[in-house]
Amino acid sequence: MHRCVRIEDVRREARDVVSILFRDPCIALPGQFYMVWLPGHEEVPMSVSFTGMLKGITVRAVGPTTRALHSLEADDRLWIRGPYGRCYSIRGSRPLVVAGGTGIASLAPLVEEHPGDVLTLLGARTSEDLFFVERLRASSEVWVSTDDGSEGHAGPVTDLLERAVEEHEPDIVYTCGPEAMMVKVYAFASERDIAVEASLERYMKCGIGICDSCSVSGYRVCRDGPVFSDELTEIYEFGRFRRDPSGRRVPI
Amino acid sequence: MHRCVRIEDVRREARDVVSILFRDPCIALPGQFYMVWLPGHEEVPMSVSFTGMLKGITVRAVGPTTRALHSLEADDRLWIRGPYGRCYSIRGSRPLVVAGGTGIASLAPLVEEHPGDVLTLLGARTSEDLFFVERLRASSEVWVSTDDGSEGHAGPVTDLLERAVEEHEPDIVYTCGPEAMMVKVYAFASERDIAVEASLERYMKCGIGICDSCSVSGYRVCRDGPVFSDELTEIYEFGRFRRDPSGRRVPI
Amino acid sequence: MNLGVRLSGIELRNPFLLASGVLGETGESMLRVWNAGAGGVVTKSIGLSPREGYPNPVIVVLPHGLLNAMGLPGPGIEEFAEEVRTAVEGGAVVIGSVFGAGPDEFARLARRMEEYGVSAVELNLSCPHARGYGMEVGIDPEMVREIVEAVKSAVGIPVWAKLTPNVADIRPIVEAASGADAIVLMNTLRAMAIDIRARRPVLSNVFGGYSGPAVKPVGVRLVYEAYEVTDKPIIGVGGVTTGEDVAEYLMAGASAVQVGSAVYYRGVEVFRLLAIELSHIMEEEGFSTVQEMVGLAHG
Amino acid sequence: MNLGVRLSGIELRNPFLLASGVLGETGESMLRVWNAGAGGVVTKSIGLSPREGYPNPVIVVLPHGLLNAMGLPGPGIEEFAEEVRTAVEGGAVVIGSVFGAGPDEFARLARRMEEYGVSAVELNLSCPHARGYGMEVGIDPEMVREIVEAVKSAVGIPVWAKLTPNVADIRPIVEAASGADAIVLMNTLRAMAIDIRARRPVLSNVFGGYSGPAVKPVGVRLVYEAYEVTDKPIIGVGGVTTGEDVAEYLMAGASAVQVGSAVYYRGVEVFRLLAIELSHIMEEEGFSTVQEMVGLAHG
Ligand SMILES: Cc1cc2nc3c(=O)[nH]c(=O)nc-3n(C[C@H](O)[C@H](O)[C@H](O)COP(=O)(O)OP(=O)(O)OC[C@H]3O[C@@H](n4cnc5c(N)ncnc54)[C@H](O)[C@@H]3O)c2cc1C
Ligand SMILES: Cc1cc2nc3c(=O)[nH]c(=O)nc-3n(C[C@H](O)[C@H](O)[C@H](O)COP(=O)(O)OP(=O)(O)OC[C@H]3O[C@@H](n4cnc5c(N)ncnc54)[C@H](O)[C@@H]3O)c2cc1C
Ligand SMILES: Cc1cc2nc3c(=O)[nH]c(=O)nc-3n(C[C@H](O)[C@H](O)[C@H](O)COP(=O)(O)O)c2cc1C
Ligand SMILES: Cc1cc2nc3c(=O)[nH]c(=O)nc-3n(C[C@H](O)[C@H](O)[C@H](O)COP(=O)(O)O)c2cc1C
Ligand code: FES
Ligand code: FES
Repeated sequence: MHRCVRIEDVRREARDVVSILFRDPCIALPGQFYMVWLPGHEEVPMSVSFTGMLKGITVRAVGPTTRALHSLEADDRLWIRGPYGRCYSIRGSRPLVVAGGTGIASLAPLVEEHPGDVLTLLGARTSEDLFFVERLRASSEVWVSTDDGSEGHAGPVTDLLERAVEEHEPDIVYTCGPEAMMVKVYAFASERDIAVEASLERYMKCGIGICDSCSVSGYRVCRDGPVFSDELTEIYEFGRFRRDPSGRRVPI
Repeated sequence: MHRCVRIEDVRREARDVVSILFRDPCIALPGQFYMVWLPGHEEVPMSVSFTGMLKGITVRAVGPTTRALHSLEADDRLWIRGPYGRCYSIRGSRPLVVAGGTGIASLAPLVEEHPGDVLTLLGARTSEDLFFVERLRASSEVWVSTDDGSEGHAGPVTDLLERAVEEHEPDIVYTCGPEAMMVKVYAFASERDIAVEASLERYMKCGIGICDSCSVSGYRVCRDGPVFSDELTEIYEFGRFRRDPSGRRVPI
Repeated sequence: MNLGVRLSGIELRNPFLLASGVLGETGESMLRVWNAGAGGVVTKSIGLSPREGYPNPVIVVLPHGLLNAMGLPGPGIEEFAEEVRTAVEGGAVVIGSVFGAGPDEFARLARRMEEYGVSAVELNLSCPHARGYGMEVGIDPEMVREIVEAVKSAVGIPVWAKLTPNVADIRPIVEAASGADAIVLMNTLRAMAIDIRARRPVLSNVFGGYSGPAVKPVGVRLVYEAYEVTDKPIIGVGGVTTGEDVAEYLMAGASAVQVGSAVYYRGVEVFRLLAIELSHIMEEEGFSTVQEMVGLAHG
Repeated sequence: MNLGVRLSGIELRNPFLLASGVLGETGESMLRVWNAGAGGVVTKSIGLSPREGYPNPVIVVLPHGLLNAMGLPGPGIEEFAEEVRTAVEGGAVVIGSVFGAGPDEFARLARRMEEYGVSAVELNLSCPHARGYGMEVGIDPEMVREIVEAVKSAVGIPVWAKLTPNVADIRPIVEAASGADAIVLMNTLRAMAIDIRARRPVLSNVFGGYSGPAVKPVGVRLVYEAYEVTDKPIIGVGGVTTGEDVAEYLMAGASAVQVGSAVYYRGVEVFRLLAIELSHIMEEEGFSTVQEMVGLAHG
């Protein structure tokens, strides 16, 4: 069954992004996700974006369910189960975090909790889509890029990799965001023998590792992931295709 | 489900009484009972007669099931559930224990565990029916009576009450045995304002307080008892009638 | 919080009744359950003549519920008079449960229960019968209809029909039973347990009825289905253990619930605990009467 | 300890198969389960055309089991070829599960599965059909018989008939299905869950199938009943979580078991754990083959 939690706070983070904060006594680790249900709507996976006393999720409005989540206010109720899945491991002393778009939702608590000297690369479409910048600056160095150049570097966040590796000399790379971006980050770091942890997204139904809907090359994103590391070499589907709700392959 | 235990030892205690010892990690307190099952036979209630590392029951052969239990040997298996029911409370500093027949099975571990200065009155039909005398002597004073006078006082064990109260000055009386005997003990002690704990027997089916077959005046012997104290005044049926397996009243 | 409900014309101080077969064989036990706070007590199902029931073992405590095959023990309807009277005279709201082989037996038994002063009679339509493979009377809609009609014309008190979950589709059975004043769902699920070291079934009767927390999702489903095909009040039974369970049954469509196995899990105090828990939920969720919650999950 | 069994002509290295609908939708997951030690893997039930299934929520984690209403999602039999082939080429013993509206559809689907190289085909006779109230095909003995016959004459590989527990009496259904090479019992129990704060059923489909530890006593009962009316091997399903559960099903009359929900409870490692646990029990209880335990509880 779901736990029904009362919303303590809703924060507008960017044009179409809100954070929803609530009290949940369960332990939630960076990289894990909740299955979130608003009765009358679909249940959807959402990364844990706040892991403290107040837990939270950070939602980009992209369709009917996420729009419904955007209509929530403090004191409304939300139904959750989880947190599920494998978290990021805390390793290395000079981590590089590479986030694209909403991917920063799952990485932000990692940046906060990681004891190393963190450099965060944060990419977004425009300055209006950027969020968590202040939050991240409190515990790491942050380099920003936007596709349209409205803030920071103009271009994809992966443009910053070269310089980041040179200047920061990372011993671990964490990444979450559009899969094409993560594939680039993974290739870049692998060439340089730097370990990578990437958080994947697939269509989720059960969230608990039994329905096979989120599986990639025999790994369940909901239970063996969403954070993968060494397994990425075996995950043929990484960057190539995903499956629709019927299990058919769709190119990425 | 039952726990299947291996019998460590079988001891012949008297003509038609054996003790069966087995290892059971559960805590068992004096006055509690197991539901004991030998597949192919009925499941029956048996008091816990040994409460140490080795648990045990002490069985008088009175019918088909108890005779089947008598055929068991070391290394055979036995199926048990429980221990169930309310135990004797450990109170008073000069307890008097009054046992008739197999009633000593449930009282023996109490005698051993009670920190007070215990006097045990032990009644049996003949000297051949007496058992646990040495065991009891190790931790209490023991007065014996037999109906035929073959050992100790000749007559019912209740004949010893008067002297026991005078000499021992008990502050609590524990009793288990034939109900007519317990009624006498209870009346005798109550007149003298001494608290009594008596262990009742009724036909048991579930052993867990739901089937009502063992109930006496609204108290379930299997769960509210088998040891009763103050409730005895309310238990109209005490010494008067019991119920057969169909729930019909039968005089005692 | 007022937890009172009106059920088939009977006023109950709360919607938690003792389920049949649990502590309902002796008058004083029924009274004890009443005094512990039950809204009413259903007696053990009683037949015409005394029955000892099956030999032990008759119960298995399973990890998620209870399995029983008592074999409908009971003193028979004549001797049972005294037990009912003890409970009724003690002030309890008593519902007399009966089982029989067919309409006539049910009617005779119900009439005696009425004489004894029960507030309603509950028909246990889950006992084995001869017609068709030795299955339960309650799987045959025609038999159900006949029994309900026979009893309705035999007594003046409300008649409750208690149905079995062991059917492919409960709806035709509910429809067949809708001549009754209330539908009680459900009896136990047919099940069994084998002791692998004994290499045999544990129950002397091999098969038994499964109850307790494990079966609640089946009971809730049956109540929900029944609610869509009958206007008669429904009484939910099966795994009710906490106030949340009560609320779930109410929202599925039950007007009241019965509590059996939870007497094992939480003791006779369960009735008092349910009242506290349900009141708490009602306060939090903004309900002021139990009735407001009935059927809410049907949207 | 040799755990091998021979089942409807197929040699299995152990009697623990992956149940249909659990990690059986992608070839690589099936291979992973096979490599984790399963004796065989049953695919997700596949129909003729692609289906997305019901919208989320499709699963509820209940205190004693799982409730699901996936709505039979799947890519359809044509696209599924690739998944089966991946598993078969990887060396797995694959059983192809199919569902259809009637005998012809089942036969067509089974033939395709045979072409893809499965070792046996399993007929999921628990999907909804039109005739009679929208209940499952598997509650109608005539329909069961027709489907089994149609598939038997369409394919050369063994045919397994998977039955639903949602019937009043399993025996006539087992008899109707006995043209198959094995009987699989059981699918899930029809059940539901209501969220009392949401005031509505949790599953988008309202009703779902109940599985996991809670339902084991019902599954064991069905296998025991089936064993008394058929000579065909029986495959036990429902709540198998530990080696003890396996032994219980074997003694009830199953020749092998399937494992679904336990993949949630114990992970994919469950197959390796079951092998350890069953071996241990066999050693302690003096069995040297799995076959020796089959049906022992029938005395
Ligand atoms: C592990 C994981 C963590 C996620 N974390 C976040 C997060 O922190 N913030 C955030 O905004 N989004 C996150 N998402 C994505 C989020 O689940 C989808 O955006 C959301 O489900 C869209 O629902 P919708 O009805 O609004 O849109 P729709 O119009 O239904 O779909 C829009 C997109 O969302 C995808 N989607 C829809 N339902 C699901 C589902 N059940 N599982 C996976 N994808 C789905 C669709 O495939 C489509 O690509 C995460 C997804 C996963 C798998
Ligand atoms: C709480 C309790 C503790 C007991 N402790 C002991 C003990 O330590 N040692 C001992 O020898 N006996 C003890 N008994 C009695 C023992 O249970 C019976 O002697 C036994 O059940 C007889 O079974 P049978 O088949 O051999 O005899 P039967 O011929 O079946 O019956 C003989 C007598 O035992 C009674 N009896 C049979 N079955 C039951 C049952 N299920 N519940 C209660 N009584 C039953 C009968 O009513 C009859 O009076 C205890 C009983 C109870 C209720
Ligand atoms: C020990 C026991 C005896 C029962 N006897 C009866 C009975 O005589 N008549 C009846 O209608 N139901 C009987 N039942 C079924 C209960 O009344 C109830 O329908 C079932 O147990 C489900 O509810 P629960 O989960 O709260 O126990 C019995 C149940 C148990 C556990
Ligand atoms: C998520 C899920 C999906 C299922 N899908 C199917 C299916 O497609 N076909 C089928 O025959 N059974 C399906 N089942 C039923 C299982 O195969 C099995 O019969 C049932 O779950 C009982 O076994 P268990 O208790 O081990 O899970 C499904 C079960 C679950 C939990
Ligand atoms: S969502 Fe079901 S297996 Fe991952
Ligand atoms: S033996 Fe069932 S209530 Fe005591």
